[in-house]
Amino acid sequence: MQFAFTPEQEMIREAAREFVAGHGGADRLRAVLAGSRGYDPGAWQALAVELGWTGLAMPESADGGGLGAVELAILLEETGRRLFMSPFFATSGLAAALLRECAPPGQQERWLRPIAAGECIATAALSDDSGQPGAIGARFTPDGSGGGRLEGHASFVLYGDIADLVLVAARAAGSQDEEAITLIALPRDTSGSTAKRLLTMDQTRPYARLVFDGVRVGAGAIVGAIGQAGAALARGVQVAQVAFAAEQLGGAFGALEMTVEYSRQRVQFGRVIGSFQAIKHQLADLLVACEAAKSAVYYAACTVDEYRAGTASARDLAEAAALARCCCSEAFMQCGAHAIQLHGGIGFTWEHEAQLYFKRARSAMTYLGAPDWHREQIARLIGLDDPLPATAGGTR
Amino acid sequence: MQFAFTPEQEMIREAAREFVAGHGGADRLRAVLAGSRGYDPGAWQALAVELGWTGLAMPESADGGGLGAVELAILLEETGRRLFMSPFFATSGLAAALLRECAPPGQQERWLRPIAAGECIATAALSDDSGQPGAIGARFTPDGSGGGRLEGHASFVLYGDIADLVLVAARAAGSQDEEAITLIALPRDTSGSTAKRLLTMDQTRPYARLVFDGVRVGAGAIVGAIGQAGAALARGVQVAQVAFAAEQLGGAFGALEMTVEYSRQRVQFGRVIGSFQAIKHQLADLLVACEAAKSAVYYAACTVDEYRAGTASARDLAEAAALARCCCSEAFMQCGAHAIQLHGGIGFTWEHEAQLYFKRARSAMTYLGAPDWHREQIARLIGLDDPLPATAGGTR
Amino acid sequence: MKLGFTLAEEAFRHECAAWLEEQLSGPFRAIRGVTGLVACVEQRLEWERALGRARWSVIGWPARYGGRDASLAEQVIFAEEYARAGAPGRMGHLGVELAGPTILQFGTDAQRERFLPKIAAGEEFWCQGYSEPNAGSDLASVRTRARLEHGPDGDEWVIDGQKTWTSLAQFAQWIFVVCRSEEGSRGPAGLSYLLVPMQQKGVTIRPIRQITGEEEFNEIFFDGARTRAGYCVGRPGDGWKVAMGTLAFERGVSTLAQQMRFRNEFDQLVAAARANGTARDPLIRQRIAEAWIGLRIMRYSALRMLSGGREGALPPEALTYKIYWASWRRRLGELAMDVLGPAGEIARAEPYEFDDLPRMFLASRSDTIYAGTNEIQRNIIAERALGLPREPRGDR
Amino acid sequence: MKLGFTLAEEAFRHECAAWLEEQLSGPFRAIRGVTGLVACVEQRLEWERALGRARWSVIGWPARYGGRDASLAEQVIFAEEYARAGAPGRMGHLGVELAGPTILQFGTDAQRERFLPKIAAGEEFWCQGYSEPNAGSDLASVRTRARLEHGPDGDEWVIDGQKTWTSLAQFAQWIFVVCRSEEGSRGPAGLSYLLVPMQQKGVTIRPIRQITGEEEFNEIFFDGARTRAGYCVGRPGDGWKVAMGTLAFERGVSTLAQQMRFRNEFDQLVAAARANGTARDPLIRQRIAEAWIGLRIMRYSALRMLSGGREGALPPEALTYKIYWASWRRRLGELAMDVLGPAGEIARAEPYEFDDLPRMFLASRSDTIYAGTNEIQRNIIAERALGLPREPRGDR
Repeated sequence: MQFAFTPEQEMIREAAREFVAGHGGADRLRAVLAGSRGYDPGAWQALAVELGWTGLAMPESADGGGLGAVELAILLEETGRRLFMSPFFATSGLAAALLRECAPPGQQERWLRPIAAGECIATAALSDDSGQPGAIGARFTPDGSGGGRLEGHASFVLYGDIADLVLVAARAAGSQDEEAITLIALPRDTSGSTAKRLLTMDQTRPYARLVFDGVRVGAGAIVGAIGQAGAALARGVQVAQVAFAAEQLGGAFGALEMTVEYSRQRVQFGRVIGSFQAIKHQLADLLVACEAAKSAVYYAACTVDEYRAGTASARDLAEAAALARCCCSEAFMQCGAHAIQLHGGIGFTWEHEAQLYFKRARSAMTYLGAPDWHREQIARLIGLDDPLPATAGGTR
Repeated sequence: MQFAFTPEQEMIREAAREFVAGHGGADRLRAVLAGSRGYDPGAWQALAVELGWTGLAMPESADGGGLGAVELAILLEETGRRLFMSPFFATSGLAAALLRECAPPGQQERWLRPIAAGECIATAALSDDSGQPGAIGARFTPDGSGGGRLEGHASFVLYGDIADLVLVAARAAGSQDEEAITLIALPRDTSGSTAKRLLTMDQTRPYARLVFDGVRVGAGAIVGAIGQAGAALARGVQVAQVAFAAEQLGGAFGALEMTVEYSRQRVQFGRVIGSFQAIKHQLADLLVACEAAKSAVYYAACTVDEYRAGTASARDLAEAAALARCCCSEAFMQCGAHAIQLHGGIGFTWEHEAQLYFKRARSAMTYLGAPDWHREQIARLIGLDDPLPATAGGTR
Repeated sequence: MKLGFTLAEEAFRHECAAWLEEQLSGPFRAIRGVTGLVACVEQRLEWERALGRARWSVIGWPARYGGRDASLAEQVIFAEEYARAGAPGRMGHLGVELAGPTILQFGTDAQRERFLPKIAAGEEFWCQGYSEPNAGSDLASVRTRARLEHGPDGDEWVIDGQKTWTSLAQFAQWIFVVCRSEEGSRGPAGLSYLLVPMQQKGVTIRPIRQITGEEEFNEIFFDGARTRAGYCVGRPGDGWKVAMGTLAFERGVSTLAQQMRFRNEFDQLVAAARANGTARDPLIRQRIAEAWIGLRIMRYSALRMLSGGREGALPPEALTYKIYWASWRRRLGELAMDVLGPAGEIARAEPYEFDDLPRMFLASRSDTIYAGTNEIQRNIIAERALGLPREPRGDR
Repeated sequence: MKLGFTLAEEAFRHECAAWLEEQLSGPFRAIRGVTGLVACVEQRLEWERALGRARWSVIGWPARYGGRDASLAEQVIFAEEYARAGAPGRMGHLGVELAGPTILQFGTDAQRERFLPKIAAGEEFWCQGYSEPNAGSDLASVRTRARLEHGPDGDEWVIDGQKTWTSLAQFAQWIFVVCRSEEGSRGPAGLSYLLVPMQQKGVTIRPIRQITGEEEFNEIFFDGARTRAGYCVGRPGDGWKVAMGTLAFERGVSTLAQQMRFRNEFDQLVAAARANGTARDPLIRQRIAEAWIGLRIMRYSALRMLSGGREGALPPEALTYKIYWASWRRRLGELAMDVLGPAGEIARAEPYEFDDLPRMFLASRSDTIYAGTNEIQRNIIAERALGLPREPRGDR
């Protein structure tokens, strides 16, 4: 029981911060936003291949570094802190997590190895045009060959138009069984699959919409078994929620730090505005929310590691993930909103980072479930719907 | 269209403030709290008989002053401002409102006249032990003589143990018809009816619990017609909600004013605490809530007058009442809570008025419906449940 | 205190409605319902002139300057009918609501004769020169300088400096500018309120792109810009007093028109919630009801402000009005996004163009900043309405 | 960073659990589950002595003073098992958690030898003399005076003044008092931290009745009270530094015990919500989930605090801890009342005695006041964690 970062973890954070300072920052961000890719290939090469971040938290069986969810969370917190644009979360936070839960050992290495080597940008297509968690818009019909046919669509797919590999969650066509889900590993340029980049409010986290028009899926593209991915996918998404929460946490701290810095410089009424108690107290409340979120993220990351080691339960994982997402979504949204408010007019201009944090906070808040949805998961997990014990007394 | 107080209304307010200053205030309040009656008979005599407040807003047909709901709201705001303890709301705000809506002209004067004359303390028994609006715990069975038998209970009955007249809402025994409600005017000491004062968190607004054990109800005690009171009772309660909101409004302002005053006197860190921006801004937010509540109360009071004059609809009344209760419950609760917080330790002591305002705010908030309930009424009134027009386009 | 209208007032309502209907189903049908600030500019400028010709532009002004000496009730009625008819947003609002009333109250007869009829006629449009990059919340810190110079046609003010957050500058013939006219003066002393023509060599406009992607605001650079010595409102050095007076006009009849815009946004939100089923979600229902309450409160409070006298200090309901509506609309924007869900984050078209509700979400973030941030509003309320000590400046 | 325990630690857990079970099902079964602060005092004092005899009272202390030199993990385990077993609230907590650690860190060897073993053994109990009527938030303004006098048995401090909000004073043998020992000194300078025996003529206790009707706090009057010259902790004049050091101990292992009490309150609330059906209300579900999140966050943050080093300034997670739990519990109280509905406002018995949840609602209002109001906490966070300018005093 030691809930503090090890010196090695602190070193990883330092290195990540240095990398982001070099490859991220406001000017680089502007340049990436001005382009159409949504990331800087050179920076991605440095991150994925030279620094090996995509392999860092991968199992050694996939030629990964063997580190865990805590180290991955540190990296994502640091990239999130400066809104660093890259498919790192999509690849290592999301796709790799799904593969590790849904594909049996022996099968998963096939996909994980190129990811770990930094050679494969991967992502996942999980929801329909509503963007609501669990609302799947893709349908799969087995054809008896071990593969089958994929129809329908998926939206809100992070980097879905440039990813080398898209994990598509599909329901059995015509089935009412909510759990009859198949996970399909679809390579880029699969015939019948088209992807279109969406124009979104938050431009720092690009989504694509994918359409599947009679896509032929071979047996080798089925992750795990046909119609059996439901429970494992749910757990995989929970692992991904923790990674995503870490990225949000970084965004929250980044927005807060930028605002604190501005409030120390900006003079109005002959004083730096950070000397006004109303400003100080708002910033203090933001730090309270950020520190709570930080506790939640790293506890959840430890829980992921324990879950993988078999010393935490699936319920522990589900709760820790939902809790981290609630705290991080709200901390980031608050910090993003206050970044604009406390910067005043300037924070509201297109050129300023404040509005980028704000929009990113909003889109991140609803990705993979808004806080209300996560709270409802927690309400079920803590037993609000369990039957009352027969001996329970009535009301007073 | 003139939404400002007339000089006559300002005079009524001045007079009310003077009366409350003389007969209310912290010491008088303590004395009433120490006794068992829950009000000061001398002060009540002065209010009801000498000043004639119970008659002020009564129709001239009942020997009343013929003034309206705005004037009544002014009086209740001023008594509420100093937590003046008396059955004035129960009598003139609640019981009189129900009688005016539920009893036909010609019948109602019989009960209204003694109230207007200050000779009758009246109240209403509307809910069961849950205290939830519409949850009626009394059952009425007609006996064919025009009267019948009353069974069951009612709780949260303001001054129910000392009132001369209790208006009891009762459902038809065994009926599933939610609207089959009979309103019964039960005189004090009716055989079979017993009342017990409840010991409550807020001691400034005494409740009683009434038990009806085979109470014989004569035809003359039926207000309106048997089983027909539902809709009229609902409107009568809405009129009463407006009066009650006015009393809450006064409480909110009273708590705020006391706290502002304290923050101007109390020195910490060598400054009056009211000079700290964090305190100033909290107090400013309270004033925003109070002024909103004031707009709501007097608009609603005007609506009551218009409704009675036939120039506003029952829907207007329903909305204005729910709206006023939402705003006033929340403004009072906020002011009560901040009264304790900003007074610090002293506000938390039994001897201090701050905790009296706080407890009163809490009990008032849930009386005749908590804000959630009123908001749900508004959600229905503004048409959230209306069927979609057939021509409505789908989602995007 | 009464809410209804007289028969004469109802006849006036009919007159307004008939004229508006005739125009907006006839020559101006193309701009019915147009809300965007910089949409259909030419037709809307023509609409301003049509209003002027028919004397509907500034009905509350004296007849000699183009008004109708309309009563409060008539102004309320016109505002309601204007909105009900779907008449477009007023391109001339800065002249009609700010410059005009300021000149009417503080100007000389000569200034009134020169400027007011042209505003009323829709022949001259105005913009506002208050904020500067280092004087946003702190208007008393303006640095834009003005000095009197002898010129061939009499004395002239020569102006150098920079203003910012100036909306509609690209369509304005005139700007009212708060300048430092006494060299070496500090704070509110030594400022003057000048009326300056926009079409001259010394004035440069540079648009500011904002969070919504639109360019509504501008920076204005004064580089030896000139105006006549007689175009100073109030005495030289009294600019602060005049500028503060303008703030009061922001709490005038125009608030009713603003509310009608808010009502339109609210109706769109309700339609969206009903269409996508979120209107059945109990959490959303509560928030929609709360938004409705706020909308009604703004109306009631505006009627209170308008019914009260205009002399002397602003009453509390007026001091609390700005923070109330700004906070309300910010919450409305958040609610709109929660109703729309992730689908609301998808843009309608390049370049960065959104449907009304998401655009409102983004635009609303400036409401709590411009015309006095929420923080400044709370200071004002605490100091002016509650009499708490003033916040100390750091430079005195 | 890891969460699990070693086998040795699990063995330790077994040892704790076994001893607690033996005692609490045996000699101390009468006080199992007792939570009231002043309930079953005699048995709970005996329980403190039993803890001391078995060396379970202060396991983190050095063995020579009655502790076990327990590791952090062991302290966490003991706190968990203590709560799980339903062991009663610690009567000795002010000695165990505040006085003891202060003497351990700042005291002389002689003071340690004299006081620590008696605290560990449950033979001497302590109370805290910090706040005064005019020095609540502003501890640096204390006026209680101490002067050194020659006495027959050596020099003695003679103390005059008044302290307030002193809990458990009626059961304490000792009080630690912050006094002004240098005449004419102001602010933090010139204060001393004295250990004063309670049982002497110069010390008078007067109980304070509070919002709950209970008498938990006291006023303490010092009228020539005396203590030995050697019972000053730290040097005379260094009292401020010592007192501030104490605050850090409030963020120690004892937070875990506090959380277990909160967990108990939360469980009661959930039981009430399930019993009366409000657990099915979507609004209540969200708030219960949010409360659960807060409960878990407190645990995670406490583990972070405890895992971090104790040297130097408090880290941000420690600075934010107090306002987090205080605000959480205040919301929990409000939620409890909303779950109970109006029924929660009815008292259980005379005189003014409530069930646990309503009493918690009332008691929680002091959480955001004592030990540094929320306002003070926000100042501390803004100034120490975010480095914003200090709030100026008015008297310097």
